[in-house]
Amino acid sequence: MTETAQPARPLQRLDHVVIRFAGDSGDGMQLTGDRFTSASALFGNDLATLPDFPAEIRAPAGTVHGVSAFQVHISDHDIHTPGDAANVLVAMNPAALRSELHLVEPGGTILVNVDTFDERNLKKAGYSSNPLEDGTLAGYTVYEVPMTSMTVEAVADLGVKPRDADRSKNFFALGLLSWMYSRPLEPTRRWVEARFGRNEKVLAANQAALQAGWNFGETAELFEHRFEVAPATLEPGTYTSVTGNTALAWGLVAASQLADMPLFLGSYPITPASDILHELSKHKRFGVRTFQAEDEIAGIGAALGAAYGGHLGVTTTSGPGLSLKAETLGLAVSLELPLLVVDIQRGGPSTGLPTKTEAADLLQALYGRHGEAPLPVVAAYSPSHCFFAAIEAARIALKYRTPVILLSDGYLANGAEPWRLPDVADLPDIRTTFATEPNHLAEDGTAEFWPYKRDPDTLARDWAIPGTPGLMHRIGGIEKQDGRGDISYEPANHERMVHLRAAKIAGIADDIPPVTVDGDDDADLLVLGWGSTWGSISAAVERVRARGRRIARAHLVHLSPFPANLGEVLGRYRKVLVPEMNLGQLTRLVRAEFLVDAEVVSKVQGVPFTAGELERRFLAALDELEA
Amino acid sequence: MTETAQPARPLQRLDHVVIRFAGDSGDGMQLTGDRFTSASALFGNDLATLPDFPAEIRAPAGTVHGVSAFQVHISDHDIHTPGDAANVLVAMNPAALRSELHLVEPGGTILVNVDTFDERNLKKAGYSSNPLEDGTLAGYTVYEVPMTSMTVEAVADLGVKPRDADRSKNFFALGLLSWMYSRPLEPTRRWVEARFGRNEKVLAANQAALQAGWNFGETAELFEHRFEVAPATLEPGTYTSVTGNTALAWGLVAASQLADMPLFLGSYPITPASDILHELSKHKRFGVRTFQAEDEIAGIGAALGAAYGGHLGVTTTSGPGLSLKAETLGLAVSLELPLLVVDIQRGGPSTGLPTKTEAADLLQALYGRHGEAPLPVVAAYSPSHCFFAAIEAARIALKYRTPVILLSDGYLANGAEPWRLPDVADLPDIRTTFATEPNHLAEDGTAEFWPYKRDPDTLARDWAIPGTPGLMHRIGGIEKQDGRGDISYEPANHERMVHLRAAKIAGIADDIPPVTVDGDDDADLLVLGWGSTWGSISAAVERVRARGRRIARAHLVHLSPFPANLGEVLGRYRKVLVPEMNLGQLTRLVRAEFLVDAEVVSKVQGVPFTAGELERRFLAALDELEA
Amino acid sequence: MSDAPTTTRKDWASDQEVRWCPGCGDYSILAAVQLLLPELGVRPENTVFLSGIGCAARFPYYMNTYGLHSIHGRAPAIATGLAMARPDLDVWVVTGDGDGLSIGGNHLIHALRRNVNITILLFNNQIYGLTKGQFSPTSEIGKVTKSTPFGSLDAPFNPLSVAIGAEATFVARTHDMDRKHMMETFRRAHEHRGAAFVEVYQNCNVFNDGAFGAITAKDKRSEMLIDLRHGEPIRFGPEGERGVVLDAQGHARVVDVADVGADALLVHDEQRAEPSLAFALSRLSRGPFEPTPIGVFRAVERPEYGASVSAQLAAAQDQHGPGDLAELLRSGATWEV
Amino acid sequence: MSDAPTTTRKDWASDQEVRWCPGCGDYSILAAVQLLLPELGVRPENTVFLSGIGCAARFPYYMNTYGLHSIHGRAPAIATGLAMARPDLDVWVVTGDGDGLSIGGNHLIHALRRNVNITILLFNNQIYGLTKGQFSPTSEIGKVTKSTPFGSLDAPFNPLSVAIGAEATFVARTHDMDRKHMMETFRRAHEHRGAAFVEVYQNCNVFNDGAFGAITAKDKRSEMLIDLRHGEPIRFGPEGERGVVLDAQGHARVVDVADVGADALLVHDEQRAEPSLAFALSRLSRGPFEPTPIGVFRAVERPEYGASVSAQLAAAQDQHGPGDLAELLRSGATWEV
Ligand SMILES: Cc1ncc(C[n+]2csc(CCOP(=O)(O)OP(=O)(O)O)c2C)c(N)n1
Ligand SMILES: Cc1ncc(C[n+]2csc(CCOP(=O)(O)OP(=O)(O)O)c2C)c(N)n1
Ligand code: SF4
Ligand code: SF4
Ligand SMILES: [Mg+2]
Ligand SMILES: [Mg+2]
Repeated sequence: MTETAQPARPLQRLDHVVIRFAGDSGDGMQLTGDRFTSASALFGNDLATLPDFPAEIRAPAGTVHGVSAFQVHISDHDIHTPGDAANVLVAMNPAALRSELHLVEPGGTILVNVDTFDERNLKKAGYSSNPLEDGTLAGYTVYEVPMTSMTVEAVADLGVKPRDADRSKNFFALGLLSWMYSRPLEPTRRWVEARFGRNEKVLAANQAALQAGWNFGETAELFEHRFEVAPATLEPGTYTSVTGNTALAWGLVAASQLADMPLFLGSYPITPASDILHELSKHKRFGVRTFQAEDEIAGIGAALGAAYGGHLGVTTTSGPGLSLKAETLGLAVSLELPLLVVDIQRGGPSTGLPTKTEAADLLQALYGRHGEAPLPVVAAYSPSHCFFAAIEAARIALKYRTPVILLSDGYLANGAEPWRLPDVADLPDIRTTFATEPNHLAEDGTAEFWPYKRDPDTLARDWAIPGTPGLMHRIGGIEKQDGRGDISYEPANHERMVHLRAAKIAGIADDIPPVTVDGDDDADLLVLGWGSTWGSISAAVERVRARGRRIARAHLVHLSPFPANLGEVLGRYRKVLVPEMNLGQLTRLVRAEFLVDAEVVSKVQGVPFTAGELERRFLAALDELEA
Repeated sequence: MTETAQPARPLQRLDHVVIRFAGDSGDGMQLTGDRFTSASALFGNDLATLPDFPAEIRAPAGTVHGVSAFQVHISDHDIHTPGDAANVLVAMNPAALRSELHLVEPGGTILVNVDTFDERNLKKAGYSSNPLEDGTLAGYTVYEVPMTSMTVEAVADLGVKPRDADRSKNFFALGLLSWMYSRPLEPTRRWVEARFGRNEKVLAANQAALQAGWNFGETAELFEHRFEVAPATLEPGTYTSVTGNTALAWGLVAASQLADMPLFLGSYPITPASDILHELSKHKRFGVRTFQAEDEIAGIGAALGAAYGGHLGVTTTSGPGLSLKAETLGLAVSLELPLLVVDIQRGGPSTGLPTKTEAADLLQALYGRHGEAPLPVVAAYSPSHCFFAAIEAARIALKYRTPVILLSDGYLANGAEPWRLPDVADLPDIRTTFATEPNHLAEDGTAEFWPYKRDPDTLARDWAIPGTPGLMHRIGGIEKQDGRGDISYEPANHERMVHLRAAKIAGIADDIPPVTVDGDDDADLLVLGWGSTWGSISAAVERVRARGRRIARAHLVHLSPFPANLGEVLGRYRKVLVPEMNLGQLTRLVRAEFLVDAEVVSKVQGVPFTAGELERRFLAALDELEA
Repeated sequence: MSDAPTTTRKDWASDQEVRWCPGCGDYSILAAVQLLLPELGVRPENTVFLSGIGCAARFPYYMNTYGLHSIHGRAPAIATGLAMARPDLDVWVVTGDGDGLSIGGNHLIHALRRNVNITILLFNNQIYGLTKGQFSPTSEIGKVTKSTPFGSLDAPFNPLSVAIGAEATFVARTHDMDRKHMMETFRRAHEHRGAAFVEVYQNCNVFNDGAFGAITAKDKRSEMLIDLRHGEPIRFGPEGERGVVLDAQGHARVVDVADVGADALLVHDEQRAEPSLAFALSRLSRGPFEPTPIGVFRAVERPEYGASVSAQLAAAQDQHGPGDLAELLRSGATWEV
Repeated sequence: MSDAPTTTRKDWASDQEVRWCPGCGDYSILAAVQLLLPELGVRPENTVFLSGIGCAARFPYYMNTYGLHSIHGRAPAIATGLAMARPDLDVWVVTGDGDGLSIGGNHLIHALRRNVNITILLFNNQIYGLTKGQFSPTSEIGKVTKSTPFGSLDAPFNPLSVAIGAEATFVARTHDMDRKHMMETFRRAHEHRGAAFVEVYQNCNVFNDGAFGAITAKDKRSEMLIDLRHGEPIRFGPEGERGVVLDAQGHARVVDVADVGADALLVHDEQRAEPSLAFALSRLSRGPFEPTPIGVFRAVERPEYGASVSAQLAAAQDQHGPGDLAELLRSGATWEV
C-alpha cells in the first residue's frame, strides 16, 4: 500500500490546518515537524512554522521542562503565521499534553501516544490522575494511539535494538499524520534514505515506522475521515522551504558574490544565531572563511580586521553577544569601515529566555554605544526576507563604509516558509571601489592619500586597503582630522566629525525605498510594524478588513535611518498602533522623531503575536476611534 | 618683603577675572593652576576651574600638541563657570601662545615667558615669524617676562642642577600672578614645604622662584597696577575646594558609611575616571576595598560579586568601559542586586577625545543593554554635587535592589569649585535590611525563602546574603519565576517579570524630588538641562534675566525615571530648549515621553558651553518667541 | 571543624530537578561534590557556588547552598569580588571548557595569578554542550562539529599548562568516572588557601561521547591513568610496570620501569615553588589517548589575595583608627566663611 | 626576497610627529623596527601595524605602513581576522603589558594557540603609562602606584610563561637598550611562520624609571643578561664564568661554571616541540633583578592558522569547483508552481 492508494475514508477538504507536534526533547519532534513541513511544501501548500524547544539540551525525560514542540500551519492560500491555536496536537507523552494543551483550540483534535500514559510518566508530568480518563480532555476529539508498541512491533523483524526501535516512534507519528492530512510519503522516504543511508538498521526501522503509521490510519477504525489541504495558488516559480537563519546565511553568501568580495564570518556560538555559523561553515566552495572566535568581542574584532583587509566582514550573535560587541562597534563607527553585525534577538534581559523569541534589542542597536555613534539598522520581516535583508545591509555597509546592524529574531531564525526563489541575475550589484590612487594634492604638490576624504553625495570616505602601493595610512579610534585622518583634538574639528558621521547615516534615507502603506486610503488607523511581527500583522489586518473595517498598515525594514517619507505617512492617520515584542521601542523612536502619539501594542512572552490577539486589539482601536 | 607689604602699584578692584595658564606638558601648568586656585579659595573667592590637557603623557616638548592648560575663574560673587574667554593668558612658550590665543578675550592680557621665544621653539610651534614682533598680538596687552632666566638666577646660589632650576619656572609664574592678583603667598609656601619637604634643594628652588616671581611684579616697572578680587560673600560655613572626582569618591565613602555597608570598588583605569580609583585606594581606614581588575568586565563583575555578598558594590569607568560593562549590567538588572556604575563621560565615539569632556552616554545608559533592562540613571551637575549624587545613586540602588548608573563627565571630574561642607549628621540614612527569616509559607507549611518576593510598595525584592542560615537560594540571569525565583520559561511569567522590573524602576519617580523651576513664572521659554551644563546655563540665565528678559530653567538630576512632575512642567512653556554636550539625547527622551517639541542646543567640541554662547542662543529663542 | 554540626548529602541537594541529559558525566560530579561536602564539616549557608553559562554552569541550581548562575565566562571575576568581600565564605566556581577557557580565559588566568581564595572546577568535555555541539578550545585538531564540518584547525589548550603558565598555586586533574578520586581531589582543592584549579574530564554523551573513554574506562584506567602522589616515584600500569622519568631537557616521558630501573623514576613533588616540574607533567599527555596523569600536580603556598587585601585594611585601621567622614571632608585645605 | 625593491629607514617612517615622552624606551624600539624592515626586503604597502591602546599602542602612527590603532586589548583579535583574510600581508601587533596581558590577555593566548601568522611585540614597562601610572599585570608585588598607595598585592604574570602555557610556537625576549639584539630578535620573529611573541623590556622613564636598569644598563648586561643561542651551552658573565643547568626536577638554575664544569651546562634547544625546556628557562629569572635570559626561547613549527584555513577553502574548491549561488538556493528540496 502506498500513499497514492485510494483513501478508505472520506476526504474532507480544509483550507488550512495548524498541527502541533510535542514530545520529549529526545523524541525528535523538531525533526518530525520539519519533515511534515517539507512534505507539505513540496505538495504546494503555503505554510509557516514555529519550533519551540527548551534551553536545556535534554531536560529529564518525561518532565514538562523537557517538552519540545513544533507547530506548523499549512494552507491552500497565502498565510503569514504559524497559526494562533493548534487544530491538532500530537502529544508523545503526558508532559507534552500537559504543557501544550492550552495551545489547542477548543474542540480541537488530540492524538496521544497512549503507551506513555503510565503512572510514572503521569507523575513526572505532574498529573495526579490520568487526563485521558478524568475529564480533562472533555470537549476535545481524542485519539489514543499506542505509538510506541506499534512501532516496536513494526520493526520487530529488522533486528533493531529496542532502544532504536523506540526512537523510531516519531516516524510512526509522522506516517499517521501524513495519512490523516494526505501528505505524500515519498519525499520523507527519500529524506530518510539520504539521512540514515549509512546506518542500514536505523534506516529500515524508520521507514518501517513511517509506513506503519500510515497503515494504522488507513486500517484502524479510529478515524472517521482524512483531510486534505489543497496546494495554495502561489505565484509561479521555483520554491524551496527555508528558515530565517538559512536564508540569512545564504543572503550573506549572495552579498559576498554580489559585492565580489570574500566573505569573512567571525562569530561565537549562541542560541539562536549559531545556525548561521553552522550553515556558512559548509560553504567553503564560495571562499567563505568562518572563524569561531574565543568570544563575541574577538568575533567582531576578527570580522573588523578582515573588513579592514577588504573582505566582507560579518559577525553573528544574539543579545548578550551584541552587548559585548558594543565597544568594537563604536570603533567601527569611528573607523568608518563596512561591517555587518547580525543580531538574532531572543528573550532578555541577560540570559533571559535563550530559545524564545523577542524583539527588544532595537534601542540597543541604535544607542548601545558610548558617544555619538550612529549606524544604520535593518530588520528582516520573514524567514525568506532574511535573505534580502542581508544583501541590503551589506549594500549599505559597503556603500557608506559603516557598520550596519541587521536584526532578526528567534522566531524568524527557526521558522520556515515557502520561498519563491529569486533569479540570481535580478539581485543588485553592490560592488564598491577601493582607492588605488592618491586623492589629494598637498600644498607642495605631493600627491597624498587622505583616508577621510569623502564622496560629496554619500559622505562615504575613500577606502584603500592594505597592499595598495603608495596609499599607506593610519586610522584609529581617536578623533580624526576631517579629510586627512590624522589624530586631532581640535574642538571644532571634533564637532564637524560628529556631525559628518551623523549626516552620513541620516543621508541614507534618500537611498532606501519610501515606506509603503498597504491598505485603505481613507483609514483612520495605521498599524506600524517592524521585524517578525509582519506575519501576524498581515493576518490580523486581513481579518479586520474582511470584517469590512478600514485599516492601513506599514512595515519598516529600515529602522535607522527611517525612510524619508515616514513622518509624512504617520501624520496622515488619526491613530498609529505599533505592535512590538518589547515594551515599545519603535514606538519611542517615532514619538521622539515625529511627535506622533503612537501607541505600542506590546507582547513580551517569548512567543509571537497571534493574529487573533492583534485583530482584537485593532478592532478595539477602531471602535474607540469611531466612538 | 612679604605679600602683606604695601603694594607699590595702585590696586584695581575687579569683580572677577579669568586666568589661563598654558605651557608644555612638562611645565607643571596643572599644578600652577591648582595652587593659584587653592590660594584663591582660601582667600574666599568663588571660583571654577577647567583643566585642559592632551591625551599624550608628554608630547614632544614645544609642540602645540603638548600644550597643557588650566583655566581658573575667580570672583567676588557666586559664579558657575570657568569663564568664557580668558582675561589673562600666561604662555610659557610659543606653542602655548599659538594654541591658546584664540581663547583670550579681545584686548586681554598676555604674559609670555620670553626666554622661550627663540627660533627653535617658534618653529616647533609652527610660527614662521615671531608673534611678539609681527603684529599677531596687536590689541592685546603683552608682558614679556624672562621667566626662565630670572628663575635660574634666583636659584643660582642654591646649588640646584640647571634642569631643576628650569623646572621651577612655573613657581616664578605663580609668584608673579599671585602678586598681580593680590593672592596670599603663604598657603602656597606651606604646600611647597609639605610636598617637597624631603627634597631640600627642590624645595628651596621652588620657594625661591615663587618669591622671585612676586618680587618681579613688585619691582619691575612693567605693570601699571595690581588687581584685587575681593572675597565672595558666600553662605557661612566651612569650605574646601573640591574636584568632581574627589567629591564623587568621598560621596561613595559617605554612602558606605550611611548604608553601614563596606565599600567595594572594582575598577579598571581609564581617563578621566581613574582618579576615583586613586582616591578610594587611599581610604583603607574606611574599610574600602579597591580592586584594579584585569578589565572593565572584571571590574563590574567583581563589584557585582561583592554586592551579592552584601557590600556596596561600585564600578567606575568612562565611555569605552561602559560599553564593555553592558552585558554584566544586564545581569545585575536580572539579579536585582544593588550596584553603582559610575561613568565619567568623555569625548566619543570609540577612543574619541579621552581627556576632553562630553555628555553623550545618556542614551547608552538608558538603553545600552539587550532586552528590556531598565535601570535608574542619576547625573551630577557640579563638582561638589558629585558627592550628593553618589549618595543618592547608592540610596536608590540599595532601596530598590537595582544597578544605578551615575553620570558625571570630564569637566566635572577635573574641575574644582569651593564647597561648603555639609554637616555629616544631615546626610540621609540609606541603610537597607537583609532578610534573615523565611518569607513564604509553602502549601505544606514549610517556611521558605523566596528571593523574588517583593515589597508591595517599592517592588524591591527580598535580599538574603550568603552566610544567612536557612535562606539558601539560587539566582541567575535566566528568567525567573515571579516570587520563587526558580528558572521559568513560562510565557506569561516572563511578561509579568518584564513589567515588574519596569514598574519597579518607574515607581522610583515617586521617591525622588519633583523637578523645580527656577525663574520667571510667566516665562515662555524653559531651559531644561542635565549634568555639567548646570554652571553655564546658570550663568547664561542670569545674564538673560539681567537684561530684563523672562526665562525659566530646570535641571534634571534623575534621568531615569524622570521626576513625576516633569511632563506637567514642560507643558507649561511655549518653548523648551535643551542645552546638551551631545546631539540631543535628553531632547529625544523628553520628546518621546511627553511629545513636547523640545529643541536641542548642541555643542560637541570636548569643551563645556560658555555662558556667552548660551546667552546668545537663549536671547535668539526669546526674540523668535516674541516675533 | 569538629564543632560544625554535621550535614548529610541531603542537606546539600536543592529541590530543583536536575536537568542534564540522562547519562551526562555532570551527574557523577554533582554526586561527588554532594557526598564530599558533609565530610568537610562546612555549612551550606557559608558555601556559594558560582557559575557562568553552559551545561556545567547549571551546577549551582542543584546545590542547596547560595548559588549564582551568572553570564558566560565571568564567574571567576564575580567570584573574585565575592571572595575578597567575604573571606568567611567558601566560594566554588563551576565552569566548562568553553566558559572557562574560551570566553572566560582572561578572568580565569587573572584569578589564578592573584591567588584568590576560590575553588575552580572546570568540567572539560572538549565540546560546547549547551549550544549543541561546537568545538571548544580543548577539542582536538580535526574535530568535526557543527561549526567545523571539515574539521577544526585550532590547536587546543592544555588547561593545566595554561593554569601553570598563569602562576596557579594549586592545579589538579580528575575525571567523572571515579567518584573517590574526584572526592579526594576536590577535598584537596578545597583545603588549599588561594585559587585551586581542578580540571575534571567529563563525558558529554550527547555531543562528544567517549572523549575520555580510552583512558577513563574501568578497564583502561590502570594502564592509562597515572595517579600522581606527592613524594612518591611516578609509576603506573596494572603491576606498576611503567613509570615517568624527566630527561636532561626537562621533558617528562613514560618509560618501562624495567628499562630504566625504579630509582630513575621521577619522584612527584607537588610543593616545589618553581613550577617547571608541574608544567612538564602537564605536558606528559597530549590528550586523552595516551597515559595521562591525574591527581594534584601542584600545591604551593602563596599569600591569598583576599587575606592580603583585608590585612591592608586592618593595618590602616590599626595604625590610624577607623575613618571619620567629617574628618575626610576636611582633609584638604579648608576655610571658614 | 632579492627582487623586492630596496627601501631605506626613511621609507618606513611616517610624517607624524612622535609623541612619546622624551627619553621613553619606545623611541629605541621604533628605531630598531624602522632599521630592520629595510633589511627584510619587505614592502611598506604589504605591512600592517596593529595596536590596541596605551603609549606602546601609538606605534603604528609612526610607521609609513598601513596602520590601525584600535581599542584596548583587542589588537590580537583584529589581527587574527586580518591575517586570516590576507595571508599576503605582514601583520605586526604592538601591545603593552596592560593592553596585551590585562584586558587583552584572552585574545593574546588564543592567537598564540591558534598560531595565527602575526608578529606580536609586547612592550613591557611593568606599568600603565598612558593612564599615568597604575600597576600592571607585570608589576612586582608591593609596587606603590597611584592605584596602590599601600603597595600592590597582585602576583605578576611572567609573559613568557603565559605564552608558553598557551602553546606559543615562537617566544622571545629582548630589551630597549640594545638595538642590535632587538633587530635580531624581531628578524627571527618576523621569519617565523605562525604567531611570534616577543617581550620587549621597555623603560617608562616617567612612571617606572629604571625598572630594568639592574639588568639592561650597559655595565650590568654581561653579568645579568643571559643570551640564549640555539645549540650552544647557556653561559654568561664577562668571562662566560656563569652558566645554567637543569636540575633533576627540571628546574633551571644559575651556577658558576667552575663549580659544575662546562659539560654540565644546559645546551639551549629552541626547537624542541615539547615546551618544558622553554618554560623552565622562562622561570630562570623571577624579575629584572636577577640574571635573565634574552633571545629566542622557543621556535617550533606548527601549521599556521591562516594557511590551514585557506587550504580548506582551496580543497573544497578543487574538489567541487567554486560555489554557484543559483545552485545554493536550490540545494534544499525545491518544487515548481
Ligand atoms: C555572551 C554569551 N555568548 C555565548 C553564549 C552561548 N553559550 C552558552 S554556553 C556556551 C558554551 C558552553 O560550553 P562549555 O563552557 O564547554 O559548557 P558545556 O555546555 O560543555 O558544559 C555558549 C557558547 C552565551 N550564553 N552568552
Ligand atoms: C576599554 C578601555 N579601558 C581602559 C582604557 C584606558 N587605558 C588606556 S591605555 C591603558 C593601559 C596602558 O598600559 P600598557 O598597555 O602597559 O601600555 P603603556 O601605556 O604602558 O605603553 C589603559 C588602562 C581604554 N583606553 N579603553
Ligand atoms: S549536552 Fe552533553 S554536557 Fe550538556 S547535559 Fe547533555 S550530555 Fe551533559
Ligand atoms: S608615559 Fe612612559 S611609556 Fe608612556 S611615553 Fe612616557 S615614558 Fe614612554
Ligand atoms: Mg564543554
Ligand atoms: Mg605598560
